[in-house]
Amino acid sequence: MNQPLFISTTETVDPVFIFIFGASIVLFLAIAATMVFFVVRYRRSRAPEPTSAVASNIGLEIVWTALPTLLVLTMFWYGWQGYLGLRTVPEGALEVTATARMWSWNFTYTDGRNSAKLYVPVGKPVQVNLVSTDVIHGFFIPAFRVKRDIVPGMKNQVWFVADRPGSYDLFCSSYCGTGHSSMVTTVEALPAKQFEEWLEHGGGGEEAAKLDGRKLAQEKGCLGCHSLDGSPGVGPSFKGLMGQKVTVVSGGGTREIIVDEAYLRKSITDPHADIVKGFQPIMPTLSDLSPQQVEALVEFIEGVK
Amino acid sequence: MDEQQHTIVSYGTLTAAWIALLFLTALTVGITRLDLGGYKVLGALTIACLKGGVVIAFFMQMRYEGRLLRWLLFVALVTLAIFIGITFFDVLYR
Amino acid sequence: MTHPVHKDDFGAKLGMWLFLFTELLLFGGLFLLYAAYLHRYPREFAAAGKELDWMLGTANTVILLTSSLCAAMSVTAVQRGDNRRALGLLGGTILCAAGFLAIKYVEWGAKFGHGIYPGSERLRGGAPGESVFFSLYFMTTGIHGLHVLIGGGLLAWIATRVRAGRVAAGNHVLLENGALYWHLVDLVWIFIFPLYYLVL
Amino acid sequence: MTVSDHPRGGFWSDTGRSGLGSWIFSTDHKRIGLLYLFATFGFFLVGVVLGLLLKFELMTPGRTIMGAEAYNAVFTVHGVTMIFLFILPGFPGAFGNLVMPIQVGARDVAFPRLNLLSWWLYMGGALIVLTSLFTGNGPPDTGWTFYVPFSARTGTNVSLAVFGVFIIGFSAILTGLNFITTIHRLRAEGMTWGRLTLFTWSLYATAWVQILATPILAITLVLIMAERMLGTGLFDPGRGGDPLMYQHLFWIYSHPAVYIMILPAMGAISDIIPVFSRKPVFGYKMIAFSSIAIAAAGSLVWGHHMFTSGMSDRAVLVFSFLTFIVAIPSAIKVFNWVSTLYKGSISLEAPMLFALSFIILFSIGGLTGLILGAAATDVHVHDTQFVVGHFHYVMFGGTGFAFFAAMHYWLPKFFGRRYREKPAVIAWALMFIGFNILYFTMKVLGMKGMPRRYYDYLPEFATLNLVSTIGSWILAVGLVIMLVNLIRGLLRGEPFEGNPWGGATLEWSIPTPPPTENFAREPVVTHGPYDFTAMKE
Ligand code: HEA
Ligand code: HEA
Ligand code: HEC
Ligand code: CUA
Ligand SMILES: [Cu+2]
Repeated sequence: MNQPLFISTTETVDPVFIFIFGASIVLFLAIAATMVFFVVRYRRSRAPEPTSAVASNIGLEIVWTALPTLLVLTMFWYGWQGYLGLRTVPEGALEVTATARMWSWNFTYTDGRNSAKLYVPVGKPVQVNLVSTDVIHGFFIPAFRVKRDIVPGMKNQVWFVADRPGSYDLFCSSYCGTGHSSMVTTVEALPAKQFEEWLEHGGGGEEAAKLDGRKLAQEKGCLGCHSLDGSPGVGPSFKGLMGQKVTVVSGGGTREIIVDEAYLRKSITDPHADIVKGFQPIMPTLSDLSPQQVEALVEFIEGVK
Repeated sequence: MDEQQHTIVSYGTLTAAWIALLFLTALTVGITRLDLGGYKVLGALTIACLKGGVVIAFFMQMRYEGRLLRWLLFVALVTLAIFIGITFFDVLYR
Repeated sequence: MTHPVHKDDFGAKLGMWLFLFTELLLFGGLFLLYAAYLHRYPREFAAAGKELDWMLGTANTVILLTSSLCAAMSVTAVQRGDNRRALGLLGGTILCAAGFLAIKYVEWGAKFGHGIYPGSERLRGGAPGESVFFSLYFMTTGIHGLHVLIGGGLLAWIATRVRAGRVAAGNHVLLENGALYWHLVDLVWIFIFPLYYLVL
Repeated sequence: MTVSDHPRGGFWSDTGRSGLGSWIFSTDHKRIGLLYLFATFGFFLVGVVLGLLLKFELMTPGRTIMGAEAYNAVFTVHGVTMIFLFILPGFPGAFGNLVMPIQVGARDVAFPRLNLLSWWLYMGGALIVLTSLFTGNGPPDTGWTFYVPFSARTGTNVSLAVFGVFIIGFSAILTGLNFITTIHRLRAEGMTWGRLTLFTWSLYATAWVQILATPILAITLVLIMAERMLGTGLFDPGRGGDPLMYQHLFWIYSHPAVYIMILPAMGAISDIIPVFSRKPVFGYKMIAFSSIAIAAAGSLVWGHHMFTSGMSDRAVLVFSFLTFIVAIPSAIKVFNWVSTLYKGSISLEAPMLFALSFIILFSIGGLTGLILGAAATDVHVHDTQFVVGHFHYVMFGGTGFAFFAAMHYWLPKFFGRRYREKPAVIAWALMFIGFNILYFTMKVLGMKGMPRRYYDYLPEFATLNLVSTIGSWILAVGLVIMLVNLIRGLLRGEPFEGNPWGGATLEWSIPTPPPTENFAREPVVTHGPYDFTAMKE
């Protein structure tokens, strides 16, 4: 195989860190040491009167203006070069689309496959196209030193390459509301072979042919707001929802209803029709849900006892 | 201290400035009725700056002020220009 | 308290100018947005700009220029000790301010009548740049209109002082500062006018 | 309190009036300065308690004491309080008002009534901000940056909070124009520009930033309110708006604002260090000039907050470059301060300890700023705890510690009583240690990838967060000791007269506490601010 020439993002950024940290530590220690030395040497008990009244020294001033200037310009240039490395996507990168919504991730691969975790092959650069359906989110993988905001209406992208198989944290870095800190998932780097397999068979039956409501709820982000264990979240918990009596606000008035299938269906397809009392009308309308998927979700919610 | 003298700007000077302003207004309206493409913005803004200059110099009496105020005004305008200018490094090249 | 009457006309004027700088930058923020969005939506801006009535805009420009002339002349009048004329001129300025606002009212009314106002159905449905243009238009002229209102009120208050003789030759920095504020309102309009009514 | 047997006279008593009215309607710059001091410091305590709550929540992963919604509200209110209610108005409002007019040899600021209006506007705005916490749909939860589109759509009480901040902006503008006019017009005879104190120079630079940057904040906030209440859609991507334009406008103000925070602090440090070294400050001109340079260059770098936002790469290049340029005048200042110590006669009293630790903490904060300024490294640490560490070092370690230094240095002058030295030193030591434990760990956490504004975190971050939380408690103990000592000292401490530190600037030449109009007759200045030999003769 003809390997494209590229350096991984981690290898691009780390030397810049080392350089700036190194220079900073040296400078800092020098300043702190000089300061402490002066304080000790010229403390009043030892030096009751000042022994010099020099108030300036042009030579010194020039030196300590010029040297930092050179130093910071080097830092700037080095940092900029590294940034260019992060921005230049190697040719032949695998494209994945990351869709962020409050407060969940969904990754779409070229063949239309979806997943809630980001699966990537080891050793092959991946370009992630970033799409937001609501507010600004941030795509952040510390292990690969990459981050990019996901701004609605903008086409942002990042690239990275995993050089070892493993599971790496993926965070939402840009504050996006209540569930911000739960917008966490992982990058699963699989050896190339295994990745191909996953793409074809959904990673060995993990993705069943039949629509799995729970998995769907996970993928579509329902579980970002609705818990399964009765604990309160941004939205009402799914636990024991079916058959419950709830108070909803619709069109200004409140009324009580018993949750049934029709109500669940309506809540999912038209979330703003009835707002459960005590909650904000923030549930997104997921227009990309197929009728089958809605049914699967309803069935799943019914089953959460 | 300094700059305490008060200049009296004559009615004539003010009226002349006003006539110049009306003339420039007519000019802007005139040229923007023509089809000049992108130069329209440039032309209209140039005239607007001229008009602004007249207002500042005569109505606001900057012509008769000392150096300090002129400098400060210059600083303020440059600041605004820079704010807009640097933002365009993003707007133009995105 | 017993502050000795410490009079520093130049200091007062300096303070006023500094305040005017802040006003300049306040509108500067709006012009910044205008510039950026004009660059992005030249065509939509052009189309939307055509819906503004340039004749009303021109009329308002002339009115404001005239009001500024009156304000500037009233300073001259006071300096020459002619407080009565100064009062008349200030009256002229305030009258112009009222006329300006009346025309603005008509203009805005017409826009509202066509279903054009921030967040209106029509703008929500229209081209993206259109909504941006009109929102900017309403914000800019709205804030400017507020300044006209404040400036008019300020000058009216100063007029009462002129009338009471508290502002007179040699002691007229208050009037000068009021006039400066008014000229700033004019200055801002000088830029609003071509950008919104004419350029496109 | 036994004030009667107390020699405190001066502006405390010679106004003729008494009671609350004599304070909140006073146009005396010293009274207004103290009003600012009490108000800003009060809000600082509110913010500090909120900060403590944040750290408490982060002590363990998952929910510790509050849920996500509460946490988001708390860090927003913490940020807004600290920035808009404490640190921005704090230094100019309190110490600028207290000492600057005396330092230039004036009886008061140029527009005393406007000065009072500033304080009222500030209090009004602050009360509106506080009201927003208890009304509507609960406290704002947007972060102090109010980023759209989130801030345009969240149901919480953002509009009111934003309105309060808008009012506070006016107060800052009025203070700024007042100070500039004062410095230009009211300098005493002989007080040339070259004899101004460095604190005055720094306030001059600050005032320019206040005047030229604050209006941009004002318009930005108006636009947010319009976005929420009128549906203007100027930043709504669905209708052609661009969220990044909001970020530009916000940072055009808010980056220069960080120099509003640090410049007066640097000025105070430049005044304190020479006094406690008995030596003229090293490189007066360079320090004065670098204040202006920081203000000027600092106005051009706002885009470094947007490196990952999707702004054009060319803009990243420009903003990163300019950001490094600002570091140079800061470096000059640090080198000059340290050189001032050389061959001096250094006395380590409380103000000096705070001043020296300012240099250390500000350097750490500033040097981590370089990591943020370099485009490649910022990508990794942006929006992580590293940034949180950076700005607490510069804001709390920098401005905060300088504020404490100024309190120990100047307040005895105005209260006419002294605090006790030993508890002050103990408090300083505890705070210095606690501070570093608290915030250094945050930087490490950020390097490891823990994002900011996270109320919950992965188990791998648990140990460091626990350490950091413990640091916050040490800091808290130090702070409480410092406060108790200061308050006790200033109210009932030993009275004193004269010039305890041997300062050569004008404020030390007038009676303690200063009389209402400062100078019995207008002073004639014959020597520079740090000319200690001239003073002795
Ligand atoms: C008092 C406030 C203050 C000050 C003074 C500074 C000073 C600096 N700041 Fe900071 N900053 C903030 C407050 C402040 N900052 C805040 C509040 C935020 C976050 C806002 C938010 O998102 O909520 C922030 C965020 C922030 C970012 C964005 C980070 C991100 O979100 O990704 C950046 C990026 O460039 C940055 C850079 C700098 C730099 C280069 C300086 C420089 O001015 C520092 C200069 C100082 C030194 C360099 C050290 C002293 C010098 C020496 C020890 C000598 C040796 C030095 C050399 C040879 C260079 N800051
Ligand atoms: C001047 C500014 C300033 C100061 C001094 C502080 C001080 C502190 N801040 Fe600050 N902080 C900000 C400005 C400041 N902060 C800003 C701008 C943000 C960003 C907000 C945002 O993201 O939008 C922020 C965010 C922020 C976060 C990040 C939230 C997140 O991203 O998840 C955290 C987390 O730990 C934190 C903690 C603290 C702590 C522990 C203190 C400590 O220093 C507090 C020390 C004090 C104590 C430990 C208490 C001791 C005192 C008492 C107990 C007093 C007793 C009471 C009375 C007498 C009434 N702050
Ligand atoms: C942004 C958060 C959010 C997401 C994502 C979300 N919801 Fe909701 N949901 C809410 C909130 C808030 C409510 C209560 C207010 C309302 O009724 O609209 C709610 C209400 C509901 C209800 C009615 C519950 C009751 O007690 O009556 C159902 C059913 C529901 N959601 C299903 C779903 C499904 C299925 C998904 C995923 C496809 C989903 N939600 C995604 C926030 C969310
Ligand atoms: Cu999504 Cu934070
Ligand atoms: Cu910044």
